[in-house]
Formats: sequence, C-alpha cells, structure tokens
Amino acid sequence: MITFSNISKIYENHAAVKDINLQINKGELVFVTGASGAGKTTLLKLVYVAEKPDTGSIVIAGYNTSTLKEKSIPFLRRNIGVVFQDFKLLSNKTVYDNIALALRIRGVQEGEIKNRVSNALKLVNLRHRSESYPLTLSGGEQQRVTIARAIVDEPTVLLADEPTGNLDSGNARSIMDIFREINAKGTTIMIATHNHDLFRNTGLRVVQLEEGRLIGETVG
Amino acid sequence: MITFSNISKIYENHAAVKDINLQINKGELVFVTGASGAGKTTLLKLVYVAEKPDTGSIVIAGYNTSTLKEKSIPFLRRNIGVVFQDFKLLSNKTVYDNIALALRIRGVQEGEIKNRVSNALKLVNLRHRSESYPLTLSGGEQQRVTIARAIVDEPTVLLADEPTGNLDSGNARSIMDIFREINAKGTTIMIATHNHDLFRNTGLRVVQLEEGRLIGETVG
Amino acid sequence: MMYLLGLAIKSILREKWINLLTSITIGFSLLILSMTIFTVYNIEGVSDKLPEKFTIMVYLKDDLSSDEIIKAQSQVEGKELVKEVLYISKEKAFSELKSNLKGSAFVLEGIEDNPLSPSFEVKIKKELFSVEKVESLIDILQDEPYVEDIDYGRGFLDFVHSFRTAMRAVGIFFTLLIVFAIIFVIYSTVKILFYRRKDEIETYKLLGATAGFIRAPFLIEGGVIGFLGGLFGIAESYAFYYVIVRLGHNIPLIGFMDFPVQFFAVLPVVGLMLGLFGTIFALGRIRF
Amino acid sequence: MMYLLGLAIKSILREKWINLLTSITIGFSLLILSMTIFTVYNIEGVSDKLPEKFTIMVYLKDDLSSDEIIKAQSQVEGKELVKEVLYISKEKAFSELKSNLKGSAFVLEGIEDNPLSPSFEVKIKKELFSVEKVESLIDILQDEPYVEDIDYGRGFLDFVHSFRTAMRAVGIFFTLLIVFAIIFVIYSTVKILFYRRKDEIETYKLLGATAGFIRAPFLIEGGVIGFLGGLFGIAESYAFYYVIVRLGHNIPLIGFMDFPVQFFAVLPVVGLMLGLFGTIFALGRIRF
Ligand SMILES: Nc1ncnc2c1ncn2[C@@H]1O[C@H](COP(=O)(O)OP(=O)(O)OP(=O)(O)O)[C@@H](O)[C@H]1O
Ligand SMILES: Nc1ncnc2c1ncn2[C@@H]1O[C@H](COP(=O)(O)OP(=O)(O)OP(=O)(O)O)[C@@H](O)[C@H]1O
Ligand SMILES: [Mg+2]
Ligand SMILES: [Mg+2]
Repeated sequence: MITFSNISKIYENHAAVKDINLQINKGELVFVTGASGAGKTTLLKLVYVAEKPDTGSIVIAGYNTSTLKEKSIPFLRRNIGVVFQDFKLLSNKTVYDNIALALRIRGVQEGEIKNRVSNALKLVNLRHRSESYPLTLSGGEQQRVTIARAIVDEPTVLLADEPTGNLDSGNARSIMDIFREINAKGTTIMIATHNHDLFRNTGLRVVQLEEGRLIGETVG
Repeated sequence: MITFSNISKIYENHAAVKDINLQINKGELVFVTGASGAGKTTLLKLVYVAEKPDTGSIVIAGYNTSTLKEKSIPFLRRNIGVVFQDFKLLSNKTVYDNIALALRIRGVQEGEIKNRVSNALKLVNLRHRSESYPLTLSGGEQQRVTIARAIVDEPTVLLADEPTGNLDSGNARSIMDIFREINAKGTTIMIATHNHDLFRNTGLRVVQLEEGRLIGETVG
Repeated sequence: MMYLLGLAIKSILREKWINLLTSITIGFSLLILSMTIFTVYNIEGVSDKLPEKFTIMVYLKDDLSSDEIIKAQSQVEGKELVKEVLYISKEKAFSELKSNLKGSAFVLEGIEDNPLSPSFEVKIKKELFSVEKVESLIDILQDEPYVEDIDYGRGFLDFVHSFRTAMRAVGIFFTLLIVFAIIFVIYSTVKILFYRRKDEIETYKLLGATAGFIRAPFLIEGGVIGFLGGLFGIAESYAFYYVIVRLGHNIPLIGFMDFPVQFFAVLPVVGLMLGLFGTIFALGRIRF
Repeated sequence: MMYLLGLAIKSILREKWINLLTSITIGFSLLILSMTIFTVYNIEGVSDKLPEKFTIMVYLKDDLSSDEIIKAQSQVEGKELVKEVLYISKEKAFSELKSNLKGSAFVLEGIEDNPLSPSFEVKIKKELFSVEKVESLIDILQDEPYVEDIDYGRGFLDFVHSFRTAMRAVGIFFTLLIVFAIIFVIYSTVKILFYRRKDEIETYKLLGATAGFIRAPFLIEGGVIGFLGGLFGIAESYAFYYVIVRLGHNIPLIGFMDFPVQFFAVLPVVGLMLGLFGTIFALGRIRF
C-alpha cells in the first residue's frame, strides 16, 4: 500500500528523515516510534504530501507522490485520514463543523454528513460537545475531535501522529480500540507515538527511528 | 502558598471544577491527575487568573485572586511560570525571542536575557535550535521550548500542564529532573498530567480529580 | 455551493471591520469617480447649451435691394448647420443701439442719417454644433457677395473647445486612476484576508480541498465588498450632490447643475466587477 | 523601549499590505482635504483680489464749482476705507463714452452740449475691504449735498459675499468629514491588527505584560500609519496640483491658481495625530 524507497528529507542541511526504506502492506497497522525529533511526523507528512522527499520516492496505492500532478494531490489526500499532532482544528467552527468539513470538501450531502459526524462523535465520546468551539474543549477533548475528523470518511489510509499525547490511559485504550476496529475493516494505519504502552503486547509491527534513520523493527 | 477554598468554575451550566478545597505549601511539588476533561487545566487557570472562580476563593502568597485589582494581575503572573498544555508559542518569533519575551516583559536587561535564555535552552537540550521558528520544530521540541520559557525567570510558582504529553520517556525523565531541581531551590510546583509514570514511586502528593471534583489524594 | 455561500457570508460578517473599511475606501474612490463624472457631465451639459446662445452676426452690404436680401436670407437658411436667420434692418439696429445706450441715449438725438448696416442674426442647429463646422460655415459666408463683415465669438469658441477637451482628458485620467486604485484596494484586502486565514487554508488543503473550493468564498467576498463599495459610492455621491446643490443653491452656475443618476446606478456593478478582478489577482495560483 | 520600537517596526513590515492600504486610504482622504483647502484658498485669493477691481462711481451735482469739487474730493479721500479718488470731469466722461462706442461713435458727432455729469471714481483699500463696510460708506456718501447719484456693483458684491461664505461652509464641512473619516479608518485598521494578534496579545498577558507594554507597539504603528498617510497625501496633492496646473495651463481662471505649500507640509503631522487618536480609541481598555 505504502512503499518508502530511499527516502530523505533535509531541512536547512539537517536531515529530518534519512535513507528510509519501508514497505507497509494493505490492511496493516504499523507503529512508528522514536525520541522527540526523531522524524516521525516528517515521515507521515511525506505520505500525505505536506512535504516532498529530497531523495527517494514514496508510492501509495500505485501513485508516486513525487510525480503526482499538483491537481491530483487533493484527491490523493481524500483517501488519507490524518490525526495531526497539533490538531489543526479551526477555532471559528464548532466541533460538528470541523468534522463535517472533511466531508463537505469531498462533496458529501448534508443529510449523510449529519449521520456520519454524529457516529464519529459517538465513537470518541464527545456527542454532547458537538456545538462547542475547539478552544472551549480540554486538550484531550480536542485530540479526540481530531481523531473523529480523521476517521469520519472511512479513509483507505489512516495516519495518526501522537494520537494519545493528551489522553489518559482509559481514553487512550478506547481510541486504540477504534483504530483496531477500523483496521479490521481494511484501513491501512500508521501510528507515530512515543507511548510504548500503546503497542506493548499487541503483536503488531513497530518501526524505530533515531535521528531520522530507521534503526530497527520489532514486534510490539 | 496556594490555598483553594470551596472553588467551583462553571461553564455553560457545566462545572469544570467543583467544591475544591486544597492547600499547597511553599516549596511543595504536587501532581494533579484525572481523565480527559476532569478539570486539571481549569484548576491551573484559576491559579494564574486566566479564569476567575464562580464560588470560593484562591489565595496565593497572601493575595486573594478574586479581590486582586486588575492592574496587579500582571505582577502576580510574573511570579508564576506556566507550561501551557497548548504551548502558546508565538509563531512569528524565534525560539530565542519566545523565551526572551518572558524576561523582556519583566524589564530584564538584554545582556542578562542572553545569558538566562541560553541557560534555559541548554537545560531542555535545544540550544542548537535557538534561531528556529516554532513551526519548524517537532511537537516535543515545541513542548520543551514552552518549558524553558516557564522556568527562565525562576518563578516562585511553576504550573505545568501535561508537560510531557509530546515527549518520549527519556526526555520526560530529564524534564522531571529539571522540575525537581527547581523545586529543591524553593519553587512551588503543580504538575497536571495523565501520565502515571511521572509520579510513580516519587513519594510526592498526587491529587485526583474526577469530573471536576477532588476525589482523593495519594502518594506517588 | 450553498455551503460555500454560507462560508463567505460568515467570513464577511466575521471580518466586518476590514470589509467595512475596504468598502468605504472603494466608496470613497467611487465618490471621486462620481465627482469627476459629475463635473465632466455638467461641463459637457453647459457647453452643449452654448449653441442656443451662440449666434453669428452677418453684416450685409448697405446697398442691397429687398429682393436680394430675401434671396440671401433663404440661401443662408439653406445651409445644413443653420437653424434660423433673423433679418435686422438698419432701422431696427438703430433703435437697438438707442436702447442699449439707455440713459445716454440722448447723445443720438441730433442724428438724422442712420449710419448702421442691416444684418442677419444666424442661429446654429444645436445638435450639429461643433467648433470646426461653425468655422467652415463662416469661411463660406465670408465669400458671399452680399456679405460686408462677419462677427462671432471666435476666442470664446476656442476657449470652450479647449476647456472641454482638457476636462475630458482630466476625466479619463481620473477614471483610470480610480479604476486602478479600486483594483489595488480590493487586491490588498483579499490578500490580507488570505494571509489572515493562511492556517485555515492550509488545513483545508490537507483535508483534500480543491483550489476551487478554497477560492469560491474569497471570490464571493471580493464581489460583495466591491458591490457594497458601489452602494457606499452611491450614498456618498448623493450626499455630495445634496451638499453641493443645497449649499450652492443661490450660487449661479451651480444652481442649475444636473445629476446624472443613471451613471451612478451602475456603480455597484462596477464595484462588483472590480472586486472579482482584484480577488482573482490576489489569489493567484494556489499550490498544494 | 528600544525593544517595543523594534516590535512595532517588525509589525508594520509584517502587516505591510494592510498598512499600505490604510496609509493610501488616509492619503486619499488627505487629498480630498487638500483639494478642499486648495479650492477654498483659491476662492479666498480670487475674492481678495476683487477690491482692486472694485470701484464706486459717485456722480456729482452738475453745478459745483471747482473749489467745491476739491473740497468734496478731499472729504471722500479722508474716509477710512477709501484708497484713492479719481475726478472725472464732464469732458473726460464724454470722450470716454465716445471711445466706448467705437465704430458707432459718429452718432455723437452732432452733439454740442455735453449731457453727462462729472464724477468721482472711488477705489477701496484692499486690506479693509468687506461688504458691510463698503455698504455703510455708500450710505454715508449718499447723504452728502454734492452727490447726485451713486453707482456700484451691489449684486456682484452680494454674490461674492455669499459665495465666499458658502465655500467656507463647504470647506469646514469637508474638513470635519475627512477628519472623522481618517480617525475611523485608523480606528478600524488598528482594530483589525488588534483582533488579528488577539492570540499573541493573550499570550503576552499570560506572561505578565502590562497594558502599557501591549499598547506601545500599536500606538507607534498607528502613528506611523497616519504619518505615512500624510506623506501619501502630500504626494497625491502635488500630483493633483500638477495635473490641474499642467492640463489647465491654457484655461483662464485655473492658470493663475495658487498652491498653498505651507498647508500641505503639515499633513504628516495631522496624520500622526489622527493616527494616535484612532489607535487610542481602537485599543480601548485592556482587560486581564
Ligand atoms: N519545517 C521544518 N524546518 C526545519 N526543521 C524541521 C522542520 N520540520 C521538522 N524539522 C526538524 O526535523 C526533525 C524531525 O522532526 P519531526 O517533527 O519529524 O520529529 P518527531 O519525531 O515528530 O518528534 P516529536 O515526537 O517531538 O513530535 C526535528 O529536529 C525538527 O526540528
Ligand atoms: N472555556 C470553556 N468553556 C466551556 N467549557 C470549558 C471551557 N474550558 C474547559 N471547559 C470544559 O471543562 C471541562 C474541564 O476542562 P479541563 O480543560 O480543565 O480538563 P482537563 O482535565 O485539563 O482535560 P485534558 O486532560 O483533556 O486536558 C471539560 O469538559 C471542558 O470541555
Ligand atoms: Mg512529531
Ligand atoms: Mg488539560
């Protein structure tokens, strides 16, 4: 599904990600771990084409992101749900509208949007806050809204960047349950996290980064 | 040092914090824990007067925050260092200027600012990024800048809200070391966190919140 | 589509300060445009009325018979440009001179022999009036055998002509200046709104929005701002007209000025077009 | 302090679009102000020159001796308002009438007995000229025994008077309007900048900044915007003047118009003051 070949990304003569070779198959759930600044976020950004690699190529579902026409980028992104590390919620829209936006952009009808958004909100346990604005939510609540937005369109690929950084262990567990359920339905998932509890004893692939390099792969 | 008496904070007929009675002594280090939305952040906001309580009173170093003159609020805040859960870094200023701002506001001379900022950056291991802008930093790096800003003026009170949410265990441990060191020098510290690893086996006070209420106090 | 419209309206209300500011600026610019049109229009209007007052005095030879005079009159009347020809006999000219001298008319009392010439007072057709045509007519008349002399306001005619030309040039200059100013103002406003929502737009892109989806609300907003600017322009123009006509009521020249309402009715449409134009410029190409 | 100045300068550069827009708007407003001052100034100038052309004709009784005439002349010359008195004898008046009649002067040929009156041509002191004073002078002269009749341009005088008053009123009206417009424009600009930096300011407050620390950069910014607006205003005013004088070179009335440079030199200062004023309004009270 996603193939990284010889990927490097260099910022101001400092490599955020270097010589990465990685193959993620359709329907897999893979963890990416590493210390602060190891390159986890950068690796995910390369997948949803927020950055382009300086060397190497990434192929997603047959499309090479480096040679993709600019006009096609929106359509590639519509197949990828992203839980951003910094949430990227729009503070002038309610929780409902923030999540609905992902569907409106895709041209989904309002009637259907209503159903899907309320389902997503139920999953993350925030149905009662649908009319609140992001800045009136607690950190963990905001994070869960971001997660709801990422999964609301049942994407082919889900990228989750530190999705439980602001969540207590109870909430973290229920989010992981949601991810595994979506994964079971066929969505390919990459989760970047420093929280070892998330993958401990899951039997899933864990990719380790250190200063931008892939230094090993274990099973959680 | 900080006394909460019968504190409640109600948002839109929903209590974020309710009937809290809590006494924190000078030089103590206290953890506040609880699930997402339990009221940890709200409790800290009441201390640095970003919110005012609906009932009860908070007395800090002899000053009651409810009766404090508006003009005095900045001067109270200058004694309190805060690690904000959402960082609150200014994206148009470099890391250096973000940290220096805390000192410039206090009227510290530029020469002294230079020394103090570079010491703070050294503590959080980010001296090499001092000229970078926040948006070019990884999540964990941003969090460490926020911590550096909070401690740069050696405040009387330090409030840290989920200070390790974006940090791997190694970095988290070194931040905790810094906090304990500052604490040893006399700073009173409150840390809000859902990360039990932070206080496990520390022998420090841990206050537990649930839906805004104080439901117990243990020793970590 | 409904959603994008809603977005635009919300955005206009949210950014009401800057939008108000921009609309008022545009309104101001359009006011200057109005003032320019107003001035040029009135000058054209005044100089269009000139032909009614403009007459050519054709002094005839003293020794013409009445037959010759009648023939000459119908010949002059036959010219394309001529509206009417009034024959003034020697006697009539003398009595007119008397009445012009008014209080000093007694100076003429001793005179028996009328020393004046008969003449034609020639009026020009208003709709055909032009300085060039009038001058060529005079050249032709000059050569007629029955003509002694021709008198007309040559300097005046030249003045009107050059004044009109100058005012037209100033008018075009100001109009162009203002059109550019408005486009620039809308351009920079949209640019500001765009920069201001940079983060928001970034998020839109990352969620898979196409360029059209991002552009639409801005285009609507730019159009609405321009349109509102046009409405402001009308309001300000009316206010200006009101002040001028009210305060200038008893001042000659200003009293009979005219207000070309039909020009100003198109200001909102002009604003709308310029708004869209400026927005397209400001948005430029959207990169992903 | 140096730091706050630096902040303000950075902010001005960062928000260059909106600042440019605002400065240009202010410049535009000041241009209208200039045009108003320009017009009023020139009308005052033209009407100040009127007294030089303004004369009162005092017709004397026909039967005065030369002694009486000399006495009368020195009496009129003694009036405060009078600059000079020119005696025009019957004979001189007659020859002037002749030359005025020009081609038709032969009508006077038979007249032996000069029917005209002698008169004084009274010129008024320019610096004391006012419609009211002139009228009271005429009232006094009317009652003198040697005066037959007095002739002066009453209607003209009234017209000039009311026109001047009207233009002054329009001038004051426009000036006030523009002052308010500029304050409003700066108010809304600073409001925009303020809203735009809301989060930033929130952070400042949480870090312990005082109201003064937060306000200072905005005040500097507002002042600079106003000042720049003033510079734009000067530039635009000169451009306007240039266009008017250039294109209006061969148009009478416009050719001799004057440009009060000293007025326009203060525009930047005016802009600065209005900028600070608008900013203070916009910032209002800062709450913690
Ligand atoms: N836009 C950028 N410009 C310059 N440097 C950047 C940029 N983005 C990231 N970096 C740097 O690249 C390195 C990797 O960043 P990245 O965000 O991928 O780390 P991470 O593994 O996600 O860390 P964290 O766990 O702290 O979020 C960091 O040192 C970071 O400072
Ligand atoms: N400004 C506000 N307006 C309305 N509700 C608010 C506001 N701020 C907080 N709340 C609500 O109050 C409750 C407590 O919020 P708080 O931020 O204190 O939680 P928290 O313990 O910090 O949670 P987290 O671990 O997720 O950060 C939450 O339900 C939140 O939605
Ligand atoms: Mg990251
Ligand atoms: Mg919180």
